[in-house]
Amino acid sequence: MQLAVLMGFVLAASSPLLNRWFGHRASFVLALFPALIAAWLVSQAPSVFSDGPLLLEWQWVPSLGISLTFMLDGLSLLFGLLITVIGACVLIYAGGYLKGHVDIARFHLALVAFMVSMLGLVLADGLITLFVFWELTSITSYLLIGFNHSNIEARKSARQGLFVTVAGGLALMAGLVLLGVASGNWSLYEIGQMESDLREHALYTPMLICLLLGAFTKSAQFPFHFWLPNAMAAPTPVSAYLHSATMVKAGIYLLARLQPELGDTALWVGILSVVGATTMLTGAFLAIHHTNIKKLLAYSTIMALGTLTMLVGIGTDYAMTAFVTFLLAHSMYKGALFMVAGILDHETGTKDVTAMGGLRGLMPVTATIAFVAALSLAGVPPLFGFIGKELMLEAVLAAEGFRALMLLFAFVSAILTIAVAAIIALRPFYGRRHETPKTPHEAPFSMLLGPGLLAVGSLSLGLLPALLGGNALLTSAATAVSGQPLEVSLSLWHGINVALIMSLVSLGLGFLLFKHWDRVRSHLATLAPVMRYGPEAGYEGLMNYIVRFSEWQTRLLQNGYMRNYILVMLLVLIALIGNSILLRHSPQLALTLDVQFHEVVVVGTMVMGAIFATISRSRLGAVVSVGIMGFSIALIFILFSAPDLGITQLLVETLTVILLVLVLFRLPRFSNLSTNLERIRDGAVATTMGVLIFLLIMTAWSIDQFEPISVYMIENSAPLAYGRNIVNVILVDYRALDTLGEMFVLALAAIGVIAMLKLRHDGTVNEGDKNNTKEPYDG
Amino acid sequence: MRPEVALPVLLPLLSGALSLLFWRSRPMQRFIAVAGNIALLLVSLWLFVAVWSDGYITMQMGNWPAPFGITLIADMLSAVMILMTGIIGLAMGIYSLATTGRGHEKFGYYPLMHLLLAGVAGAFLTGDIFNLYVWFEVMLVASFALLILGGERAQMEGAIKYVTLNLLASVIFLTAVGLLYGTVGTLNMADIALRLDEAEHSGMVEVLAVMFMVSFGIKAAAFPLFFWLPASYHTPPVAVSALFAGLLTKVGVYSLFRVFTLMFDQTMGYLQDIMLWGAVFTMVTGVLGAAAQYEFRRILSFHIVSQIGYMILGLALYTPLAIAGGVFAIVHNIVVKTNLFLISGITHRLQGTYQLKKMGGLYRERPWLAVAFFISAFSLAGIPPLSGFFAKFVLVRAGLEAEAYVATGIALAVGLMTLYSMVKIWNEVFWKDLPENNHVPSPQASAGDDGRLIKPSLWMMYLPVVVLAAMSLLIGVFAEPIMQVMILIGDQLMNPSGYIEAVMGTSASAEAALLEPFEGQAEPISEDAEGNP
Amino acid sequence: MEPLMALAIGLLYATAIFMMLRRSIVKLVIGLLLLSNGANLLIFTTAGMTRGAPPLIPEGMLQPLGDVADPLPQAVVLTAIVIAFGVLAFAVVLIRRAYEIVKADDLDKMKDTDT
Amino acid sequence: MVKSGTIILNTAARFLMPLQLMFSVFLLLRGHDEPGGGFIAGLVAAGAFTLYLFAFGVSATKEVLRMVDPRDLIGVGLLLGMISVVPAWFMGQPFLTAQWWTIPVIDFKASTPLIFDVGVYLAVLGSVMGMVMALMEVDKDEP
Repeated sequence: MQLAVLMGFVLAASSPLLNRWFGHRASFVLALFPALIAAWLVSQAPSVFSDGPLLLEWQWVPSLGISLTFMLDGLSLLFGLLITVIGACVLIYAGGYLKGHVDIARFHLALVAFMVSMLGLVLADGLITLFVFWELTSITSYLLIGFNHSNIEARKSARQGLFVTVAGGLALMAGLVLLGVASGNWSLYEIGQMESDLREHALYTPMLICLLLGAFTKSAQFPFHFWLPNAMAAPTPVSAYLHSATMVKAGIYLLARLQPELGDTALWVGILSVVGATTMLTGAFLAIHHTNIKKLLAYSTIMALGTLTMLVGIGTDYAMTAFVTFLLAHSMYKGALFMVAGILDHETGTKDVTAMGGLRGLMPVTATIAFVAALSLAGVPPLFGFIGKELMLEAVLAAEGFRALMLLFAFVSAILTIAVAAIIALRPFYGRRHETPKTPHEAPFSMLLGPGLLAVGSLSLGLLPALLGGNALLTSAATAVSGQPLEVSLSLWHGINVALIMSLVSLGLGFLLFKHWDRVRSHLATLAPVMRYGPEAGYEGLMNYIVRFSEWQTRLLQNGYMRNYILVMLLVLIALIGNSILLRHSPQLALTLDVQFHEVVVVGTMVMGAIFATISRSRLGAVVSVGIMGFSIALIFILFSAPDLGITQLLVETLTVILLVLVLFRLPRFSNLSTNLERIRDGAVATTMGVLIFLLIMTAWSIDQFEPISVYMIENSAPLAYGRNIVNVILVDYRALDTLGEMFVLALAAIGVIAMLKLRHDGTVNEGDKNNTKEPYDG
Repeated sequence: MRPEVALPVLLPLLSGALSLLFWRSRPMQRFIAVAGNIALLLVSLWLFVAVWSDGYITMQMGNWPAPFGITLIADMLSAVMILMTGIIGLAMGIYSLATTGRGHEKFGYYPLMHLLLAGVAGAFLTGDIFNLYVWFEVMLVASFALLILGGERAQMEGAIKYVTLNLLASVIFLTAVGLLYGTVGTLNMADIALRLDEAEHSGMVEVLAVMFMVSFGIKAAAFPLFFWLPASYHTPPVAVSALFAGLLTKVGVYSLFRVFTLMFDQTMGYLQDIMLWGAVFTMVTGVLGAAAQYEFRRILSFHIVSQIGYMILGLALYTPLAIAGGVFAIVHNIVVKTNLFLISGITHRLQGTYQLKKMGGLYRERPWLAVAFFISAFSLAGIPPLSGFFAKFVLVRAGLEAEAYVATGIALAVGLMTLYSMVKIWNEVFWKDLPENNHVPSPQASAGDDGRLIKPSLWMMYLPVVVLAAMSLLIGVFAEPIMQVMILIGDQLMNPSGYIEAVMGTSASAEAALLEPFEGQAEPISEDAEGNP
Repeated sequence: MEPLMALAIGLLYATAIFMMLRRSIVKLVIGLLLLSNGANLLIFTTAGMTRGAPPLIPEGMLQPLGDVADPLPQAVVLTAIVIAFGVLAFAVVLIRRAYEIVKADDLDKMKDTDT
Repeated sequence: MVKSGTIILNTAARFLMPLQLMFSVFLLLRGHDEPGGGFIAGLVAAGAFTLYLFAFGVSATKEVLRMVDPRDLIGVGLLLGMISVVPAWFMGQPFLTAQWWTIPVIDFKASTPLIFDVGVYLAVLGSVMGMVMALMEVDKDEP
């Protein structure tokens, strides 16, 4: 199975080839892949139902506890089937939708890669593998949202979606690592088998918050919901697949997956219920603002995602049943509706529902599909959506915490949703015929196949819930979510109860809303100024703020003033050294002064040279002072038993002075550039550094704990190295490697100098190479 | 006698010397350049395999026992770093063939490159603190010369900062070495480690640790010592930028790892917090620095700083796993950052500018380049399953295990900001259509150097890019063997006794044997000396 | 002697740093020169200074006569002097070229690459 | 900067240069036993040529060097340094292990450290000359 998933990536990568070979039929060929996986999943279903989770072990990075093991239980089976079946539908649909598009190969590549990632995500057993696939879905969806990348909106939306989901992904990563650290286990299956209760772990709260952040961003929960409508910049097949059926449900999947181990605490129930309910209402409310059919659907998807989150939060057996049922129902009708929206867009050239009308006659099949799916969305019997909605309402009624709030929100959302469903199903197809940018006609078969199948599914599952093992599948899934055995048996008719009454009332009110939709919308438009302060504005503001802050920070730190750079570095050094030697420890001073007069004179000359070099106002004066200092140093070396050093210093100093004279000759006089305050500041820094150096030298000198290694060198210089000048023996034998490096340093400096001087003047210098007689460097 | 531990240093020195000798002949130089790089890669592979199978490999240069002579030693960390040097060296060698102008070739581009590699390799392999200084200088002076090659105004301005601030670091380093010798009387790092453990004046030990930290911190471009990097890295020819970005700062990081695990482990209690916050601020300031930029290489330069923060974070957490993560980050970053610079070079060649606003349309035009950039950029941002993800994951895990929650959280957030910049580049350069006002690039602008390009041999530029991108992907997919190497490194660094034994162990007895006969002789002489005057 | 030297070296470092913090490039380079001289002297001093006993072995002998100055710091300083010279030469020429381009001996006019 | 010096400088340079060069070789050869060695000798030799350079200018100095570009000196010097590293390898010893041979006729002790020191000498000479000559040349071009 892992191989199948990994092969999927290979298949994705080879889709350009397939497109070349099979032309526009490549979609069908690619669709075979999810179909095969779906078949495999179905074949495994009986054993999963009877024997529990199926584990397919595969190692990846065992030293980090990362395995590529797959776990197939009811939940992943349900999700897996959704991904593959809808995936196959969408691939075929996309083949029609994007027929002849130049980038169709890239589209296939990204879509198949996404599908495989999503499959990996729901099948993964390892915490980190789950995360890997999670991020892969973010990345592939980025590519898919930005598919029309010439369009700036598409680019922006893609980036926004990526940031929100990846930001959540990072929180998720932290959460998963915390989970792994807290449980000592990196496998979901084994964490499920653990004795100890993670809910009592000290890290429970941070872990949970991180995980929830990940799930909420991915599943577009309030206040992170804004990216989803923007993601509608993607081609419609992408919206149908990612933004209704699969990717946005990844967060929901994660919540369901973790609910047995982490759920059922006050924190969990509280956050999930409130956030879920709020999202539900927000989505439903915002949906009726829009006339863009895709945005309408996107907001209604947000509403559904909120519902699902809320159900996981409630956490009762009833809620679990409702959860799996609603999930399945929503995926089917929303997928179908998106594809219908795509057909309308494709055939009419507009996405605005108010610009369409009377299309029923021209597109009968589409109209039927839309009608069936919308009825399911509205929760009208005998469609599957009705069962889902009934169960949801009943679960809310039976909830323990926040019942009133959730009930209110659910009821209002139901009304709004019904209005939305009516808008989609009725508005384009009935009423007066509008002129549209393109002349519409019925969509090709490839585009009708997918939505048709899904609509039929909604209908047949509603009429015969037990069909095709639906009960068994949902039982198994609900069991996985709740963590204990659960029996799901669905039926259309639950008797007359509160839920049914609520449904009926909402149906009526919803239809009323639909009738007056245009007027309601104009009223809502007056709210527009308020709506500007949504979370999206927060996101934009944050992004702008970061850029402004970064500009400010760069101006502050990377300000271009060299002296500031040096000053900062020195201050760091001074602070650290001072703290160590003066505050944390103390220097060691042994002030025994044993000097002779001529030595004092030499040292004094050296110091005077240095000081004059500092205060001299003329360049020549500075150079001469430096020279005096250098020669005094040479004298010190000679006085204190270092003849080689003395000679070297003397020669080097001579050359240095020559160099300085040669170069400084061309430069202007020193001018007084700094203010007095700066001088005082710099003087203070310099003095502090000087004092510290003094203390350090005294301390290092007075430490006499170890015998220096040079004792060995002195002893062996003549016997073993055949040399009597020990310094030279060290240079060419003991530490010849240093000298080797040093030669190269000098040579490198010479090359650098020659290149620096001549590269620009090349051609004017007699180099024997006449090819380079022009001056390419002046500019 | 294990030549493989010295050859990674000696071979580039030799090819550098040879190519200096043949400075008149361009074909010869180009030949030596590539041949030398291939040889270096082979030797580094040899060393890696040898260290993997045999453990520490040492060589006492000149056959003088440690701690008297200079020791070259390769542990796993050195071997990995050398391997990376070999890989990057060859990549750069091939890339340079296509991008280096005649003037540059004539004035020592190839020898400079080889000697830079030699300096880097020397720094990775030496076991002697002053020798480390020497290799640092080799590397630095080579980089100075490479930086100014071409002599444009921006290069000069960048170079002045680069040179001065790096020299300041060198002087701090040298001062520390001097004080260190005055304190413990030895230069061999393993010996220093032994003696520092016994040192009575712990204040001095701490001061030394601090000085090394600041000095290497400057070289590694850590906060708040990084100023030289964003000021200069975007100015030289792009191949040079790439080489610098890939290897140079990492030498500073390597030295931090080496010195603080081997010599100054006893000061870590106090310095850990400082380092941790340094790492955090490095990450944040670097990544924020990039957010406001719209110049390709400048963005990348700031990201170097930010990534350095990750590496130092690994050291600051100071657990075996964290060290492993830090080294993983180094390896990953070498591959990816070099590659991003190389890609910026190709885009520059194609569109004649580094300004993102003026570029565009490459996704459609150059899909393979887009793929390579995509992999590298998203790897840098730590997106799985690319190399950067594992580096980040290991660090995050180590950070959470060490209960450094704030630092870990910031590290994660920095990953997001990295993504911000990378997506910015992707959107502007690859997705956006080419702006109307961009004219077709002139070859004059394309190499940034002397305008007399050899035929635009794009494949020579593509080859390293594709290989490095594939490496980033493969490091991620086959993370297990690499992780084992990293874990071994973590173990080795956190238990320096193996290193010390490898250097001192066998030769400690040899030292005794060698010293013995002379002690007999030396004593009467010294008595004589005392009696005489 | 060492305390006196320590004082002198401290002064050398102080003057060097003061010079490096100026805006003139020339002063900056002179500062670097002072600093590297200071570092060399520091190495030489911390290891201890000895009068009149260079680390040489008289002809025909295997050991020096009596205690000699520690040769290792000398070798190290010698290496450091030469390296410093190379680097300084480079830096000096660099400021010359930079001056040709910028036409001013003022570091504040060289911040185009940063901002 | 300096095109040609005074008569005294010219004369001094003409006579001093051979002496200085000889002295530098002397310093080089005795360096292993007495103060001296490759660095010092190389610097002295470079001083000699620099003096000549100041006295007679770049082109005259180039003639004295007889088409030997300083860069050649650097290359040869570095190569000699590298060559001295290798012989030990053939003896199965670590790189840079000193090897001593006595040349029979003149009873001269040749060794890898000596080769190394000669390498240092040439590299130092070449480097310093390269820098100074480049500077002077450029100065000459830009009066």
